[in-house]
Amino acid sequence: DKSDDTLRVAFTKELESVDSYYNSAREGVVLQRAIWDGLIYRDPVTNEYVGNLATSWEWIDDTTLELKLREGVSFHNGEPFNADDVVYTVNFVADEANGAVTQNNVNWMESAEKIDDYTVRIHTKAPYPAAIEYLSGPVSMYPNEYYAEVGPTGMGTAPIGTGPYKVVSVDPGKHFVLEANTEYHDGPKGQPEIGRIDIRTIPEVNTQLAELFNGTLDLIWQVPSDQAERIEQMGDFVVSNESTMRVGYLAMDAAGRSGADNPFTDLKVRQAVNHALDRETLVDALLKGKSTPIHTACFPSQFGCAQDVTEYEYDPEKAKALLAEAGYPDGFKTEFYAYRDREFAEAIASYLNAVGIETDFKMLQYSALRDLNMKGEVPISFQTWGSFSVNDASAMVSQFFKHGELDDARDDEVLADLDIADSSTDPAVRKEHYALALQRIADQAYWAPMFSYNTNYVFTDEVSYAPTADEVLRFHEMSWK
Amino acid sequence: MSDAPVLELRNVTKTYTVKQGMFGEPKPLTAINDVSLKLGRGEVLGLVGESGCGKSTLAKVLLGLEAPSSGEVLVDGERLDGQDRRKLARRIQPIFQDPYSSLNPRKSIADIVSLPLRVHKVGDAASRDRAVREILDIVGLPARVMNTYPSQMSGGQRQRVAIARALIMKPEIVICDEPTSALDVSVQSQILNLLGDLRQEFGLTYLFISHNLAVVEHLATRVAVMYLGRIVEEASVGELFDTPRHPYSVALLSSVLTPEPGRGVPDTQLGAVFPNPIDPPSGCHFHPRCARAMPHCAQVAPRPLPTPEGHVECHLYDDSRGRAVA
Amino acid sequence: MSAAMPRATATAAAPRDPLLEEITGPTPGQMLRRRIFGHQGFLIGTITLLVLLAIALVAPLIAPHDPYAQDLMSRMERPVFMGGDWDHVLGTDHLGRDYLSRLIYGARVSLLIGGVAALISGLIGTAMGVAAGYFGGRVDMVVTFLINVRLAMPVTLVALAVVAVLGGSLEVVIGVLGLLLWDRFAVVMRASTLQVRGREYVAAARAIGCSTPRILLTEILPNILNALIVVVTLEMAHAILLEAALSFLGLGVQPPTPSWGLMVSEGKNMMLFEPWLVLIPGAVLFVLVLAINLMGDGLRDVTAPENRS
Amino acid sequence: MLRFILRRLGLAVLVALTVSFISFSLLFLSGDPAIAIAGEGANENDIAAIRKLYGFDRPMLLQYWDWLSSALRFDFGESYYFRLPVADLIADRLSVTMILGVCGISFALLLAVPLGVLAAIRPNSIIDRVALFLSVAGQAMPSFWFGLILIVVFSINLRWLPASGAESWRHFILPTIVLGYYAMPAIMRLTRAGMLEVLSADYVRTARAKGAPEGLVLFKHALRNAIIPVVSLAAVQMGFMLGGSIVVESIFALHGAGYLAWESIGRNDLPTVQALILVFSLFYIVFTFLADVLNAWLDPRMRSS
Amino acid sequence: MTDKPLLSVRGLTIDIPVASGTLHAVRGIDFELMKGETLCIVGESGSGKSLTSLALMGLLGGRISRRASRADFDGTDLIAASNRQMRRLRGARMAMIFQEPMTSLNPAYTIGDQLIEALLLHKKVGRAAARDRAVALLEKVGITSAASRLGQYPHQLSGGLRQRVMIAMALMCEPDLLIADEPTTALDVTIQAQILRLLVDLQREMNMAMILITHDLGVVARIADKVAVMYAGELVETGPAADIFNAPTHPYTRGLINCIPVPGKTARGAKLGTIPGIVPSLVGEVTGCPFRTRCSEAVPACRGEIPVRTRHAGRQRILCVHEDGQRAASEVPA
Ligand SMILES: Nc1ncnc2c1ncn2[C@@H]1O[C@H](COP(=O)(O)OP(=O)(O)OP(=O)(O)O)[C@@H](O)[C@H]1O
Ligand SMILES: Nc1ncnc2c1ncn2[C@@H]1O[C@H](COP(=O)(O)OP(=O)(O)OP(=O)(O)O)[C@@H](O)[C@H]1O
Ligand SMILES: [Mg+2]
Ligand SMILES: [Mg+2]
Ligand code: NI
Repeated sequence: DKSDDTLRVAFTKELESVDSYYNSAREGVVLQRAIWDGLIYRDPVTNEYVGNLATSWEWIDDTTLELKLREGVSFHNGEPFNADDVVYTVNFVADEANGAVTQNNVNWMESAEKIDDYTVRIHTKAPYPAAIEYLSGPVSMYPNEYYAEVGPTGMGTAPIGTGPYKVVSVDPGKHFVLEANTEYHDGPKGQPEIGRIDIRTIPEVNTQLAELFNGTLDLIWQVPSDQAERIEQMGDFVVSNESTMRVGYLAMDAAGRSGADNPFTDLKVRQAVNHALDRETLVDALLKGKSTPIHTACFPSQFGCAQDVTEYEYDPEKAKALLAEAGYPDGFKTEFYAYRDREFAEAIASYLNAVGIETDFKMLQYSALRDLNMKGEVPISFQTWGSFSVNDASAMVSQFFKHGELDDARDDEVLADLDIADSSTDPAVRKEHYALALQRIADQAYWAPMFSYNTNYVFTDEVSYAPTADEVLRFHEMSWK
Repeated sequence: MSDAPVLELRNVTKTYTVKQGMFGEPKPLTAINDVSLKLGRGEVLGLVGESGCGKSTLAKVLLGLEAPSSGEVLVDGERLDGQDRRKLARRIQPIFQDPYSSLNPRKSIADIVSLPLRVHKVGDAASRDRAVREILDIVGLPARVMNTYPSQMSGGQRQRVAIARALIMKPEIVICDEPTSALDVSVQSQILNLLGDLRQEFGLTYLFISHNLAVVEHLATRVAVMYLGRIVEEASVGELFDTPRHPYSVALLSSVLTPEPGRGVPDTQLGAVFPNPIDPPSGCHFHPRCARAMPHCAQVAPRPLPTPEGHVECHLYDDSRGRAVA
Repeated sequence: MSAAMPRATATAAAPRDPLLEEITGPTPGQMLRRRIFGHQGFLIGTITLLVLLAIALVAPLIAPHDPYAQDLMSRMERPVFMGGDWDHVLGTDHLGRDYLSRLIYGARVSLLIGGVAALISGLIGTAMGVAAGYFGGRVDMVVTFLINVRLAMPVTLVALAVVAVLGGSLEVVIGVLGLLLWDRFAVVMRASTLQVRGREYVAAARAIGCSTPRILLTEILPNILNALIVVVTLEMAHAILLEAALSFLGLGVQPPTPSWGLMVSEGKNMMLFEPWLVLIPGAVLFVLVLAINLMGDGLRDVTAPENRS
Repeated sequence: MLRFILRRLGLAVLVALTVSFISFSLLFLSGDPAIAIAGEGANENDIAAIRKLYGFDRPMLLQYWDWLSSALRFDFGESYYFRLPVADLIADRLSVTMILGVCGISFALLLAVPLGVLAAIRPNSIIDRVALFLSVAGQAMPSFWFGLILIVVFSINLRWLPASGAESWRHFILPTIVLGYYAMPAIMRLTRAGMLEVLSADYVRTARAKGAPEGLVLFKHALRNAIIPVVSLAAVQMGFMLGGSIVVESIFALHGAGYLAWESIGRNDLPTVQALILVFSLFYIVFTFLADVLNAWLDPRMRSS
Repeated sequence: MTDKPLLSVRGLTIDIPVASGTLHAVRGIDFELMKGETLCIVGESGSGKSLTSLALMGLLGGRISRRASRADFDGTDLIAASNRQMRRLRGARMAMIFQEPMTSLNPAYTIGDQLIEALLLHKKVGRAAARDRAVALLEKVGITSAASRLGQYPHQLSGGLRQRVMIAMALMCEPDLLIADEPTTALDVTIQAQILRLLVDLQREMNMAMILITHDLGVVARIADKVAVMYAGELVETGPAADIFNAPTHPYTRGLINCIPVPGKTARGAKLGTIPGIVPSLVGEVTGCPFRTRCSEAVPACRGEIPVRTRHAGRQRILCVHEDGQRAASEVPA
């Protein structure tokens, strides 16, 4: 409440570890932005990069980035911030043996090197144009002495950073209390305004709502669209909807990994699946808000995510006809897997059933589904991908179409284009080849991309906050009205 | 009674393992202790003794329901355990104490009585039906009870059904384990009369277990008195009732309350301590309660001594004590 | 009071002496019937259960809609008594499917799961319990140990874990429940068998020369049957509730199968705004389990009056 | 007595071992734990590395043996998810579950025992019928549904009680009711049946024949005997309750061991799930053991032999 | 016998509501008892003996109703007495022992507790005094090392000992009337004799009146002053023991006595007398003589009102249509 200068927030998911390199959750990103700082900062509205813990940076060559560090910054425990911290942090997390869970975020870095107390160089393994984006996102700076002493486990229970909020207490997975860092440096994030942030994990949406109504919560997010709609109608709370980068799609086993006789090896079947889905209705009736129908294997705002690819309009008759052409006039039966958003999956399954694809629905845990996926035992599944909020097509399409264990298309043409696009430093070249790859993916209907997700933020009218499109709560941008 | 015994026990011992309470360790309980017994054809052997002395256990051993821990049971001179249980079943049949639990409540009387025939595959359905009617008639039940269930009958009627079931295979030996103790006197006499009649009619041999000495005297030809797993005295009924030898037999006899007004309650001269069968007294098991106990009774177990028509186990009659057998 | 008194009649036929009546009481069957019709709870439970069973059997005939037909444009329409229209009497769910039809089909799922799970566990438990009770000794020791192990396993947790591993589906749920819920069968059957084994008619059957299987089948089993039936009802209710709980936690039967637990789970998100989404399937579940329990309780009273006060 | 305790303990250990082995092998069938550890977005190399690191490529018996030998030292390994020692994690969560369990069983006893006694004193009376109805309803009420209804009524409509969390005693009221109500029917029935049996027992008649007033008869002579099986049932129920609080904890967002178990299953956090199954069965085992001892203490027939 | 009776009962009736109607379990029985006298009630199982005794003690369950035109215990109306009054009588002035010594003692308390409680409920004495009395009484009922037995639990005693404890407990307050409901049926014959002897001795010593309920005619013959023969809820014959055994009059009494073999008197193997048939159901209206269905002397008149006949100067009473319990040759059997 405003009265005791404490913002009470609910998380839905139990956060495994506060150490930002050792969790892969949204909640972790939220805390990371509050507790730590990156070297660079991307303005969430303008998408401009500005310095944060670094004041300036420069590519010395294709694989070396030199950064000048901000002086006079200190960590919450008083440890001063300097080049040693950067070097230690980068070298620690980039070392695969240390087991950072979000390897994608860090494994492009080879090492860091101290030039002087306030100058460092970061060496990448290969030319890596997205480096700036990562440095302004998931790569945050840790205090070297403290981290060396307590390691990830200690950092997870008693985190120390330079960020706008200090951690008062951590009850792993359950309860986190933050306090405004009164000595926060004058960085681009600005000074924190709310004195105390009290975060509890409440898995039940209903309970969250009940507490919101009771006044024991001030802000909840990731509220399902139906509820958000009703709360908005009530009029007592601010409901704010923002799109996210998460894209929902159907992955189909075009390569026949789950059996060569698998119907989805047939282009016509895959096209039929694409025609069977009423993306507009799904978005309008289920997802609502700022979600949009998606036709590409990436999120539209991402760099290189060409939008002028083949689109499959909703046409169940055509779908049936295509199935008949493919030799399934009466449809067929298939296992259909999903790991989240059961109601969406159910609705999708229903569309498939309507054209004759009888689904044997299997809802699995993420890890179980991924296990099956890697073994190539999944004929068709409802998947989503959030690209770690990285605004680059490589964060999505390249994750899935480069013949990795999760690649069910195994298309060499696509692979070739993506290789070029991923490693080129020329934006034009990248754009062109991403477009080629995406076009081929759409033509071959390897996936059936469906929609983008959105997030609802609901808070009391005491709170002033403008949510951003990247699905991150920024406490430092919040204030009391 | 001079012919070879139909049924003979030779040094039969039956030991159970029992646990006392929750914390108790399992301990051996000797329910029958080295018992030898003969049952001649046409005899009625009455077996009397205190509750828990092993009478029912003895009956179960005879019926082959419990295997003796040691010793052997002979039927017509043949060892019992070597025989086919089913063959044995044709010769020995039981009548139990509780007419309420000895009939399966889920079966009709006809089913219950004809079960032995069906088990032994005797005759066809029609002949079985006839046999059932016949035997029901013999035990004094109207044929209409055939389709009724045990719950519809009185105790006496049920006991008649049990007798019918026991007799339908025409066995030689019937083991009656307190067949009347659950019945009222007015019914008891009916059953006793019936048992007496049947014995005449079929030439049956009975082992008749009872608490009630008056009943035993009435029905039995020989009597065995049991105490804590041992037969302490065995004699013909006349001898036992006229000249009981063992102090326990004496006490038993004197405890019989006959309906003779004015005679008061006799003094049995027995102690009130009932011995624990798990931990029986040393020497003669009876010595703690015996009015005539001698010092060595607590040390030495008495041995069986022959009497004119049986035997007795008591130091009072042991030659070594200089006492002549009457 | 005097209506039953015999009146001296002038007719030649000797009047029947009232004291002579009832020499043979009612047959067990008559007694059972008398007790059944005198037991309200049992009647209510049984009739409700039969009605639900009938509904489940003829679901395709009476369901007004296809329970799987989704209409995203008419989601969460309210039931008639809350101002909805008669097309969807009980409204529609979050995917616009007819709630009533789903409830009707859901009865199938619940009854199937309850029935089959109880059957499986009944077979396992009865076999174990009867063997332990009848043979005693080693067999009893082993069975008792297994019962102990089984009781020590937290059912919900283990069921959840197994379903999570194997993936939720009707077969898996039935199998898991069937393999987990045998404990009460074993315990009760063991106790009943022990009790019956000590009866003299069993000794009599053995003395007659019956074989062990015959004794088990014709002497023991019929006499422990009523206890068995009671446990069957209890475990059926238990299985139905567990399935609902598993489905509620998202690890039970998978959509679009209309399970009541799943319906509660799916309706739960909108509980604050459309409570009927939760109340209706929950209430139906409650009624079904209540009916089964009433029937079970009644059965206990009806078949074993001696255990009653 | 000592012998009994030792034998009983031996049995308990054997049961615990068997349960742990069964649960271990069950979970071994599950998906690759390495993926769970790696989390969403990990690539194949990460997963392979993790598999090696944790030794998932070794034979199952070997893994069980390792797990068991460290479990004996209260070391249940590290949670794949939280990367904290499982023992700490469970110790941390257990308090909530224990509070809930104690409250639940107390609620059940406070409701069930008086009701059972009253019902037994006046069989077929209104009280008896009400008690019977409450117990039949309790058995039939899906606890998740009951919990949701309580939240709607007491937290949302009436706003009397908080819907979730474990901050104060008020947070425990609704979960206690749900959990306790679930255990109530069995206890009530047993109390009622026990009281009925005892009230018709000969020794109660003896007490009456002595001229003892009704209160003394009921509470000194009858209840004392009827309560013996209830006490052990309550202990057993408590054991079940701790293991069965999953649903309640997840509805009321109580971060107890039950909720941890559910979440851990979802996260494929094997060490935690295994340890929890073991802990819950140990609870059951300990409680039944206590029940036996308590029984023996309450019942002189068992105390001495 | 000039003083007024200690207990006097007229027309005691007990009705029990059962599923199929009302069970007229006891129907208008009369008897009386002087101080120091022993009355034995004998009869078949189910004839209502226990109900009668419980009715006197006021221990019938709530559903069972009792009526009597007179039920006077030393000036107190047992039917009209309040609960409090009855409580003060029970245990103090009228005590009872039951058939099952195994279950009649509370397993949860030591026998000392239970003995002492019996005294403390009625007498204002200290625990120590009560304890002393308990020890004294235990010794009196023939229990050795009585003091150490006080700390024992019932299950540690054998049946005979428990019944002795029950007797001691009943005698704690020196009652005027002791009701013993089949006190020896569950015991072995030898112990039965011991217990009965003990009861008779104590009764003499304390000058108690005693009602002993049994179905064993042997017991009755040995200790009764007065006998009441009960059949199907009625006292069909009452009178002094000697008369009843020497000259049984009612057909049922005669039949009963003929049923039992008497060692030395009944010829071995000879036929015993029998009473065919079974006890009638007492549910619903019962009229006429309940024994008529089993009676060899029955005549049509047995269905009507049965007169009470007195013999031996009013000391013996029978309920029978026949003056002397026997059908006259001229009468036709029913
Ligand atoms: N199955 C058994 N297991 C253990 N002990 C047993 C078993 N059957 C009998 N006993 C014990 O063996 C002893 C003899 O028992 P049995 O039933 O033969 O006595 P009984 O003379 O028939 O007694 P009653 O007159 O009471 O019928 C008793 O102490 C009894 O407790
Ligand atoms: N509480 C009761 N409810 C129903 N019927 C009862 C009840 N108590 C006794 N009866 C019936 O009343 C009749 C007389 O019972 P009572 O106990 O007085 O018989 P009894 O003569 O003492 O028999 P027994 O020798 O078996 O003790 C019996 O038919 C019995 O079934
Ligand atoms: Mg016996
Ligand atoms: Mg009686
Ligand atoms: Ni009437």
